[in-house]
Amino acid sequence: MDGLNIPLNHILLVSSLLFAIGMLGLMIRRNIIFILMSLEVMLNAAALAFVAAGAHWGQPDGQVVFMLILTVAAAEVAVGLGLVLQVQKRFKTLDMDHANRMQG
Amino acid sequence: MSETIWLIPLIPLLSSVTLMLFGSRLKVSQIGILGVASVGIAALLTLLLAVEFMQNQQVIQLSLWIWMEVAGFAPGISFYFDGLTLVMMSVITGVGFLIHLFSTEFMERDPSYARYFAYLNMFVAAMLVLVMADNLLLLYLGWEGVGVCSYLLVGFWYQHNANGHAARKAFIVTRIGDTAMALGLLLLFTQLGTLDIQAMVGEANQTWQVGDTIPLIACLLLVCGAVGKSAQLPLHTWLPDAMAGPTPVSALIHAATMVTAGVYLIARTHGLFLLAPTAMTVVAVIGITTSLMAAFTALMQTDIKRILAYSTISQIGYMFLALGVGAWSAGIFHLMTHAFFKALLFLGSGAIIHCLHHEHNIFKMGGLRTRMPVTFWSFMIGSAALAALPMTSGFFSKDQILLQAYQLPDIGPGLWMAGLLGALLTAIYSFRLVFVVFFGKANTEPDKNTGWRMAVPLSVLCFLAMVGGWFMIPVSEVFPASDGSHPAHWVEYVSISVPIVGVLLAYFIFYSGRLKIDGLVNSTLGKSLGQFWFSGWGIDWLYDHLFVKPYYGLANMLKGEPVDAIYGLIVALNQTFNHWLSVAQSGRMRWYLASMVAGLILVITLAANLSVGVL
Amino acid sequence: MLEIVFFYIAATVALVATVMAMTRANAIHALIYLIVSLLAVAVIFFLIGAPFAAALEIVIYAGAIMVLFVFVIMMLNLGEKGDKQERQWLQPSIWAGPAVLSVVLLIELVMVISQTNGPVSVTAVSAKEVGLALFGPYVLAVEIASMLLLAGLVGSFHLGRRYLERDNLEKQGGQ
Amino acid sequence: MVMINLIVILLVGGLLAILSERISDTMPRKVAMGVVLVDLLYLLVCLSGMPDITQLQAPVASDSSSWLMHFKAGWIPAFGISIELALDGISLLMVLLTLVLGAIAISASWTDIVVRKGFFEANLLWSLAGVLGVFMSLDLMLFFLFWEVMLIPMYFMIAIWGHENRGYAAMKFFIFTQASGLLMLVSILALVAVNHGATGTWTFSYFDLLNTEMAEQTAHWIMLGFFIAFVVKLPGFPFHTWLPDAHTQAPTAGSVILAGILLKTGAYGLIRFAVPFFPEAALNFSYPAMWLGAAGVVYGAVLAFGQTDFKRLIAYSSVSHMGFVLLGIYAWNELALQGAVMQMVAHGFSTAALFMIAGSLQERLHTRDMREMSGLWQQMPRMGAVAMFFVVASLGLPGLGNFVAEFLVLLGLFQVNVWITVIAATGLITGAAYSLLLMQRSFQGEVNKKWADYGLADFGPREMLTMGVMMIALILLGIYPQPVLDAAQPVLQSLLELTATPALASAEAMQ
Repeated sequence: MDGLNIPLNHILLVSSLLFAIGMLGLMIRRNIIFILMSLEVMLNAAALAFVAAGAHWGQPDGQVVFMLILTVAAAEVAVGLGLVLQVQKRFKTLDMDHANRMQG
Repeated sequence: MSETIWLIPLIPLLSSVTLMLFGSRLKVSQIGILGVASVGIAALLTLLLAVEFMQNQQVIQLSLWIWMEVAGFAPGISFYFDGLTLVMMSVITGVGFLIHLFSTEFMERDPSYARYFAYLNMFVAAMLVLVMADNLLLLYLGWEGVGVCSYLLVGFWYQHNANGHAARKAFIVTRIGDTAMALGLLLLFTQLGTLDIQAMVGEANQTWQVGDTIPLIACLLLVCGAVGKSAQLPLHTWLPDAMAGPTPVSALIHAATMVTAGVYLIARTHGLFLLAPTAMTVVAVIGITTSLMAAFTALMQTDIKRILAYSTISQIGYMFLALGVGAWSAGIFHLMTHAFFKALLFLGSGAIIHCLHHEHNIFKMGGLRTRMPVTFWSFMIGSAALAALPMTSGFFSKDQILLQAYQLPDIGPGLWMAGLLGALLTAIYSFRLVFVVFFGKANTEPDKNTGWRMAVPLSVLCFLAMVGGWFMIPVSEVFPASDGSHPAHWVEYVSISVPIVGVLLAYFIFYSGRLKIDGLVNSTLGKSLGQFWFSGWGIDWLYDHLFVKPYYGLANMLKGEPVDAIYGLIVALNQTFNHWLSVAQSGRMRWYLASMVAGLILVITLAANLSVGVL
Repeated sequence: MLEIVFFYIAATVALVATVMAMTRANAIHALIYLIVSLLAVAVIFFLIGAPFAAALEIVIYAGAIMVLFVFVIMMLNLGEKGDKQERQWLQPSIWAGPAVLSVVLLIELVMVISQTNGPVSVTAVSAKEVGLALFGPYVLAVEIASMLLLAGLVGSFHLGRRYLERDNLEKQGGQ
Repeated sequence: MVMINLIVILLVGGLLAILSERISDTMPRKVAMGVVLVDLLYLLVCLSGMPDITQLQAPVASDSSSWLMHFKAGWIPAFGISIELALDGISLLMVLLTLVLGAIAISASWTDIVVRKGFFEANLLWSLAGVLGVFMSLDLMLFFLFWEVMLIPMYFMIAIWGHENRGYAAMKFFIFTQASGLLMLVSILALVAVNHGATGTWTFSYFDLLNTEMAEQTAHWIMLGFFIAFVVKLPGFPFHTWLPDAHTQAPTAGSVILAGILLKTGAYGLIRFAVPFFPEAALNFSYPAMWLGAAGVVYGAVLAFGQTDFKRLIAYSSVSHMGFVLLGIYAWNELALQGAVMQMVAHGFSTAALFMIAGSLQERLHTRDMREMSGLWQQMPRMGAVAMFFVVASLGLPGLGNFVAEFLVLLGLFQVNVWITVIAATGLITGAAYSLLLMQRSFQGEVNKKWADYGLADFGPREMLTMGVMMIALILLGIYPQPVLDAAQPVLQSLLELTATPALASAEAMQ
């Protein structure tokens, strides 16, 4: 292990930045498509942190969790996009602020 | 015979149950026969029993079964029979039979004929249980039983709200006394460990000294019960209203039998009262006060039945006086004679009411002497006995009471004088009734006359009211003997002459008109006093404002369930919180996200502070 | 040394691409920036010795999932009007507050991360090792993931089918 | 095994009732009636082989073999939870009462349920099964389970088949009972935990938990938890407010079960658990409890007097009557306890009958408002006579069951405290006031023209039969209560011995 390797905290920094950007996107966008994209960014940031941690100790566990995150993301997107279609059909808009009635 | 005394109350009871279950399917004549015959058989059995008792003077104690047995508390369904019981049973079955017979004609047209006889028979059964009970709890059963029957019969014509009101009043007012009496029972059992009257009295004499507090309290509680049932001050207000029932009912229940139950109770437990002289004085004072109050009130009434009702209250006051001064047998004797002549008077008034289209006001009657001779003579004899004119039954009994009262040290002469005043008033109001109703101008024509079923009981009762004073009641074994001394002769002469004076006064005022009292009556004082007496000394008004209205008010105030308000407060609190929290629940995604991030920041700050120690 | 340089380049690309993706008005443009970002992250994975993860990132994330997005955007057919609307929504007044929150969070994260140090290892963790771990100690997680996928499958099928049915109904109603 | 069968018959019977609705509309009620009668018969047959309960030795509460029946099987051994059922005199009385009143309740709802009959009868049977379980369980976890089992069907009965304001009433009932049930659960767990701390074993068994040693404060608080849980059910003042609403809104059968049986579970719980578990704490608490009881007697009576709703009046009269039970239990001597048990039985019949009359009136007049009644005797003399009987029973006429109960309670109470007795005794007067008012406003008084051409049907044979059963029961209880007293006596004796710790003995000596 020489000092020329990539420092862990830099990777984590990147991960944090990605996460923060994703979160910002989540908060400022009103379009459901963008909200879903932001979610993907955040998930990806988390995955990056895991993989980095796994790499830090040279263990496969980080990548295992990455795969789990991948499944979650896939399932979430599948259902989320299905919902997008429904919302568009029902409310004729993708604006979350308009589709805020809990029932119906 | 002695083993079958339980048949006596059972037969009327069975008849009553039969009438209740199958009354609607029986013919009127069958109902009448069943109702009358059952009491008749009971009366016959009582007669047989009396004959047997006269021969061997044997006290019968019969236990049918143990009612309940808990931790040493084991009252039985058991009967006790002695001279006192015999007197009471004779009155109940004998007078009861006559009144039943009278009722068959009086109630003939009533659609609820069967119900009437069912109640009346049940009353007889309950009353018999009351007097035959060996222990106070069984007595209490009879006591409440007659109360319920009285309630049912007073409110017999339930279609009129006033009757229902009177019935409820009768029940609830007596219930107040009954509850006190129940407390007395509790006290007696707790202290003495039994409610069997004989054993209890024996135990009491061993446990307590004369003048102790506990027997005083126990006796006063029993007196409360007696006062309620016997319509004495301060619980007498129900009796005049109870006249709403059919007149034979008034005769049986509210004159001859049930209202004297209080007298019976005190006489039966006299062994306790002898331990509490103060209680006896209280009884005497209650008796005489009630007697006078009721006599004044009777003077002013215009409703024939109310006059008789107040007269009953007054006469029972005499009995209480007798009990209070220790003239036990005189009290019971007066109870018996009173049963005869008051039943007679009530039945007579029933006959009048029956024949005069249910007219109750005596000033709308008049001149009935010639048109209803049987009734007239019954009333004459009954009133004479009530006024205690010499040689009538009432004379003997009342005379005994007054003489024994006189002999009491300290307050004796005072009681005697008050008693004389009462006797004077009694003579005046009873003959006022006779003169107003039977003499003078006829105001209402009778539309029918009495049939034999009314005439026979009246005649028999006439006979009894005349000669009842010569009967010897077999209670010498029951009560301690009086000392047998006699007061001075002038006392006796005065006692005899006072009622005669009263009758003469009534004659001059209400018949010949030689004594003008219009000026007196119409004066301001006379008017207000008359009004005061008429209203029964305003006691009803007082109770109404003191108890009844506040209770209604309380019930109305609480009706909405104030306790629920506490739980309502919890609900309101929850709703407030809900309101606050639901403001945050705006449904706007970005707001949720922002608050989530804020929360995240908070959590990380905390977590970092706590575990890592950074920040 | 080379790895470090590559890492910083990839990181920069990822960050810039993500920012671009978050701020585009046009959904397709945003999506393409997002794919770039994902690819850059895949490069980082590769650099820190996780080639299997990098492959999956490209195949599934950048490939499958993003294609889903593309399909849906095509179905929605947002067009020019949607872009205008998006631009209108991206006012500073709207994003200022959230931006502050995000920055605060970021600062916190950075401060926590700064406590850690040490490099990552360059020895690659092979796909075989990952597979052994997956079907060894993590077998339960695999089961759960499979169930999740099944649920996602059923859910999206259900939602999508109702979408189509409704469509058909409306068409019938229209006729 | 008999006890398990008793419960299972009812549970299965409920399912049969639901299924039988497919055969015909009138089938469920017949099935339900049949099931309850079979259950009752089964119990009686099984009892006939048993030793005479009145001759039975006093059951030692800590020795299960001295009980009439005892059954134990493992359930969750890890926590010491088992299926433990047992039957002694009091349980037997309550079980018999439950089954008899169950049959009566089914008869009461013979015609007035029109929708989802099968489900209704099923709920009724399930509730009965829960009640049986409550009366027989000796494992506290099982007890709690049955406690819930009996309440939930009752909630449905009120919420689905109730009257106009059923939603509110059902929710109130549910919240009160659930809150108290939770309190009970917490108390049970606390007791078990304390026992675990003392002995090191986890057990929910009644016998093991008796004589658990604990600090005075702990005992006090846990006892209070049990007390409130049971008193809400009883219901005692001031936790009674769910009852008038629930009773008023419940369908007739629901009211009958609720008043006749469910209230008794509270009293049973107090006698069986709340006092024996914490004899000293209960003794220390007996005065507040008795004052609550006396307050309930008076308060219930006054409120009953103010009501205009027929069922509401009866409901408040229940509050008043159950006050006597509370008094009887906390006077805790044999007389008063016998009175309390007696009151549980007698009140079961008298109030059930009054609710049934109320139900019949509602069915005929479509109102419960007494201001619109009056003079109904004219058209329905049989119903009037029956009502009169139960009204005088409920005001405590000697010769009927309620009197025996009230008198014994007062007698026992008098030995403990005179003034509470005096206050409770005023309940006799106020009881007469509201009872007679009920009679006056509905059956007596001027005949209301409104109903003249309604063609009101008097009680028919089915109703008279049902009422006759209850009347005979009350008369028997009134003039020969000894069998009931004998059945309860050994149990009460053993409970009294159990609680006669030195501290209590000295307290009694001070009396």
